[in-house]
Amino acid sequence: MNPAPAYTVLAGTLMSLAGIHWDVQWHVDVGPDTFFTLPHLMLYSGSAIAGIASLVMVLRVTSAQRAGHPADPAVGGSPVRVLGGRFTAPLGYLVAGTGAALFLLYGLLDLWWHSLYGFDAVLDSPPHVALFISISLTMVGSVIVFAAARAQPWGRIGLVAGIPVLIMFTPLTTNAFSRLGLPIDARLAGSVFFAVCLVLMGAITLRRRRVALSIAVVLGLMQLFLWWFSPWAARVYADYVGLPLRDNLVGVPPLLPSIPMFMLVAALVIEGLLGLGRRRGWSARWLPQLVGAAGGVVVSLSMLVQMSSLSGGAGPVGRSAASVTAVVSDVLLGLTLGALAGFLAARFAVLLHLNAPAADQEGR
Amino acid sequence: MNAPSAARRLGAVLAILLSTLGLLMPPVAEADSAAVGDLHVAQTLGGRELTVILRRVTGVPGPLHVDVITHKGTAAGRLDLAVVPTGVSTSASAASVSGTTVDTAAVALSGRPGTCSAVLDVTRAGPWELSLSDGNRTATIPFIVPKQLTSPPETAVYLGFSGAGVLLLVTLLVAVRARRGWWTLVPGGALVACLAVAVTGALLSSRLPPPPSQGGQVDATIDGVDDPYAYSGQRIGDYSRPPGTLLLSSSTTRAGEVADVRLALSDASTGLPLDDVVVHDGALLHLLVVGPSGQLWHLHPIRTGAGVFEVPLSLPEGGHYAVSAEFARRGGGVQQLRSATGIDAVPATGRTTTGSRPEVAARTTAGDLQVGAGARTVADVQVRLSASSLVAGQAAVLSARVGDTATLQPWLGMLGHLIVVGPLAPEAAVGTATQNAQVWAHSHSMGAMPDRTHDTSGTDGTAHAPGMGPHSPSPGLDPDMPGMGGLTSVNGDSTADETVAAYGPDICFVHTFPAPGYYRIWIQAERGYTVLTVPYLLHVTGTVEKRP
Amino acid sequence: MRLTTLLAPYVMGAVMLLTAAPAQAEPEQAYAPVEVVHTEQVQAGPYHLTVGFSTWPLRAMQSLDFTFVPDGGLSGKSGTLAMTGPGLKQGMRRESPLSRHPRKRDVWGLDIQSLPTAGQWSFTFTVNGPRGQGTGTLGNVTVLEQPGPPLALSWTLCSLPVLGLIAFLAVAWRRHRPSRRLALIGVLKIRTPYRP
Amino acid sequence: MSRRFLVAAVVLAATLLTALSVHALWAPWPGAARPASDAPRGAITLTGGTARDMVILTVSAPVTGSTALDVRLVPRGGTATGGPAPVVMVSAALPTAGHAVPDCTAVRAPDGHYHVAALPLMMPGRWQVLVTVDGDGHRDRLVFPLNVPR
Repeated sequence: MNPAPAYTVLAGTLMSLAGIHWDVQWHVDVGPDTFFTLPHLMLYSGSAIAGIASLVMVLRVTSAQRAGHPADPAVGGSPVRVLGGRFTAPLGYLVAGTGAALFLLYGLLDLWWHSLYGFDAVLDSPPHVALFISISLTMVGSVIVFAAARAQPWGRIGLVAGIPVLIMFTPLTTNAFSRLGLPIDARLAGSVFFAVCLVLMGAITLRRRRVALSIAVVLGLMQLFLWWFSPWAARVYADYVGLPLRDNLVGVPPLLPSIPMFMLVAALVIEGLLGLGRRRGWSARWLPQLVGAAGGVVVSLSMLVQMSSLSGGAGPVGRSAASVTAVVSDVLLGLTLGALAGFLAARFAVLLHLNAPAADQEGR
Repeated sequence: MNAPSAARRLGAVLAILLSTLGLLMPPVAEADSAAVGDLHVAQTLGGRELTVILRRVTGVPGPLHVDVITHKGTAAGRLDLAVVPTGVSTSASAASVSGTTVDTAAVALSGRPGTCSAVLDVTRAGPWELSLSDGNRTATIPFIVPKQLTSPPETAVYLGFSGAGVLLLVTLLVAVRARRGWWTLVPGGALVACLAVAVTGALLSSRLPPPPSQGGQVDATIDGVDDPYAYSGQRIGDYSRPPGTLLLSSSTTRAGEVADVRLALSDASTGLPLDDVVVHDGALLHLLVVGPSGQLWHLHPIRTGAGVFEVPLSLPEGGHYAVSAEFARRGGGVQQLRSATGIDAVPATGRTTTGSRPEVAARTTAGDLQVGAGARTVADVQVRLSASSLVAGQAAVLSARVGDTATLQPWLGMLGHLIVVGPLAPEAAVGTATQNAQVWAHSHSMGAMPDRTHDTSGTDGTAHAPGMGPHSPSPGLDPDMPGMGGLTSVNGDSTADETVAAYGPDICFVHTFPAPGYYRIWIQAERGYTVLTVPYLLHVTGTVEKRP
Repeated sequence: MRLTTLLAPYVMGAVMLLTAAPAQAEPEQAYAPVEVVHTEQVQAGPYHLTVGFSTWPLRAMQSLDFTFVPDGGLSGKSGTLAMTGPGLKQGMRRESPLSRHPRKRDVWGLDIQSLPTAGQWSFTFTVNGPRGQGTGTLGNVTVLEQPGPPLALSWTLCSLPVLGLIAFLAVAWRRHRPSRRLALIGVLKIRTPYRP
Repeated sequence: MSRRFLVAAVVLAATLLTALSVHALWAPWPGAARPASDAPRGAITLTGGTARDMVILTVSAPVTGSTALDVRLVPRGGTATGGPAPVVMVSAALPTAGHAVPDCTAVRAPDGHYHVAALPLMMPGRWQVLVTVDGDGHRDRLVFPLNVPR
């Protein structure tokens, strides 16, 4: 089985991820925008690459099936019939391709939106949110593709790399909910929920030790890279275009503070509890919720430290974060959202398994 | 998967796609239509010289934002604004409120020069009138509330492409489901036809002439503004109308007293009231009056009735005053009408009353002028004029530097105005000489000459205001661009209004004097919310001998 | 063979995308200059400021360039800008230091910024400089209603992908009932180590 | 048979679409406005208004030649005030050509109607029908733009 298409999709999502961080940094540090900037190009070509790779796979599976070869669910998941059965698409590639197609469609809507309202860098405008969801769909598709190939080393490696991409991307989407005026911080809640859910889902799907830790390490590496890349790229591009940087810059990449930096700690807790539960034979009905709640509390509290150290600048606990109510509410938020995340993570893992059963590929 | 469920699914996909298209299309079409820009109208309302700006209306029903700009010396007070729809329609319901006041607003003038704003609600597209009242006088300004439109070719493009998209899916469905392959040709053919329609529309849309402008070229109606394509009528190339006739209410007045001058415009063909004046150069009507000792008034009488304009005028001294009016009729073309009579002011008996003289922005006394360009100081602002090639029949370049800083304000949409009368005897009473002068010209300046070869020397050109103007160097921009930025409208965007004190200080006029002799000229520019009027007397020599 | 012919247009499209887009991204004066079409005056203590707008009147959500020009230039001066508007909660103000406009470095400003809500906005300037501190407010700046389709329609249209994602998950959930199969496929059993 | 049928269907669909697009591209001829129910066939009814009255003008034959006109005044306040009935004058002008027609005093009829038997519109173009309402110390002048085709 050739890992190239799956990795092409992954590369596309990585490009989109780096592109969006670069773009947001550009808006904050430099400012003026047209539709045709390099960050936009990176963002769009990332989606185009993922979309084209997915399309190629759909067509290949279709033509293979026409030629009489049965589709292999390990290639991108169970084949799904589309358009009256004319095309047969592996589920993962279908989702990734749909995401990429939606991205291009909503890109047009975004262009129109900017022609009407101008190029204010509002992250949570309707077309932007639709674009982020579309990119997330492509990332979900790549996770499905790699999960289907979990019997192969490249599938496992891809899953461990693909899940952090999705985690890195969630703050962009959850940011849109902050305008609703919810009693809780939507970005914090989203970070806690998605980080725990996706890490746990990866661990349960692969059923190996140290998967959660590996995902957390990759997540940390991506953060380190973007922490360096996005300001650097914005500066270099500004130099290239001949535009000055703005005054009064904070110096923190704008999207990174919302992504858990201490995920490794949470992953250790998750890994430990999961191992304990497995050894003791705890019920699968509630172990994921327990693990999730524990992980959620750790992430939630670590976010408290992270936010205050980044924004306050002084000490690990600054500003109002020191208050007891903040800590209590964060613990409660971590518990509930973590438990929910654990509940869903186990079930998503089941779905990923069912998507490419093939005797669970254990023997291969 | 069995056939019915596949068909159902396809149907669902189709429905989603259709609804998406339906949702997408109208806004796209809306964004394509060019909006109409702001309307700037100068009004001499009683003693106040105001600029009324009707900002473009982007949707109906919607807000009409009105800015009233006051000048130095404008008295504080209150203005009452009202909007009245005036159009006719074949639909009784659309025209049911025509002639009645739909919304009112009050504007408090602070007495400090600047902007006062009001927002009025306009309920539908079509011809409207804005009335301004200061309690004694009421000015009416006709304007058009436009509608966002899609031209028929654009509609064909959108419909064609949407149809093609839908038929693509239908073709696919038929190709998959139909037992006989040739059935596919039916939707396939329709798909090709749709594409042909769309491509034809796309190719045509830029070529087809736009319909005549409602209110600009033809009389506007509600129906016409709603759908100018349907009501475009016969396509004729020429919409122009006959010249007008200018009647002054009285040709004599008493010096030192405020008298309302009433101008009646009538059609030179039919003699009917000329009531189709459109806003041109920032006013409905520009009234120029030249007094016995070289005073110039450049006023903007208010419209008080069909073809009737009024302005209060206080003539300071006895003698003859020459009068001309500039305006544009619907259908195109600017006309300049010179009153055949002018106004004769009889000297005031006994005392000279100056107490109740209205403040007038654009007035000056010339006194005795030296011949030629040079420096003058008007209202504490030094103006330096240099003139080159003052030869009849050759383009003369008049460069003026008004003050030292780039703080000129656009007045009537221009940076500078030049009024020229002549040839005349330099020592004659100016009013009478102007009345009989062959040339009465009016030209505009949009800034300095790009090459700056005609700059006045001996002044420090570095003293620009801190960065307000288009002159300030911006990274990556050409700093030598002449100061046109913001003065010309692109796609109906707003142009700079009088609050933007960022232009100049150099303004340049190019004018060809047709005959040799002495000319009186006045240069007008706005600075510090004051319109400066600077008189000069120039001597234009005869054509240079070709062979010495 | 057939696959190649099928793929050819897509590959060509991709190549075109990748070659055409950098050409458009060339920095050939893609950024419009700041053109002020309207100004208002503010007196902040001893300092006089001219506030310039690149569009007028203002409309909600429509972005524009603002310039804030103190008489006598920026040297030796600093300050903050606080904006209050109908959308912001009571007592909550968007306060930020006055920064130079990126495309007009000799004045303060905000580039391509929009005001989110319609209504009356005010801008409060606090300027520190050689003549001490001064505060002034430009009040009653009317922001008209947002142009374009109603926001609810835009959000509905743009939430279709997320609804699709949820629907996709719901269908998968209904079809496979993962809760019933947790134990069945032994999710929590650790697999024998792949490489011990 | 089937092939012929198919060809016919495709040709028909293409023709229909072409016709539709031609219709969309070439704007419908003006003057095709819906006539009011009580107006003669081919007549055009235009509604305008002043602060005092709603003025409804019906042009019987909006083509070149003489046409009868009907002006109806609907007072804004509901019923007319007790004073004498207003005097309605009708005239017309073709501004681009500089033509005018003689003033006609409209003959009063019940229910606020006023009639003009014949108003000569001698050439095609964008005419202005001028209606002057004199009454109660006020004089209102209303312009009804009217396109007169050949």
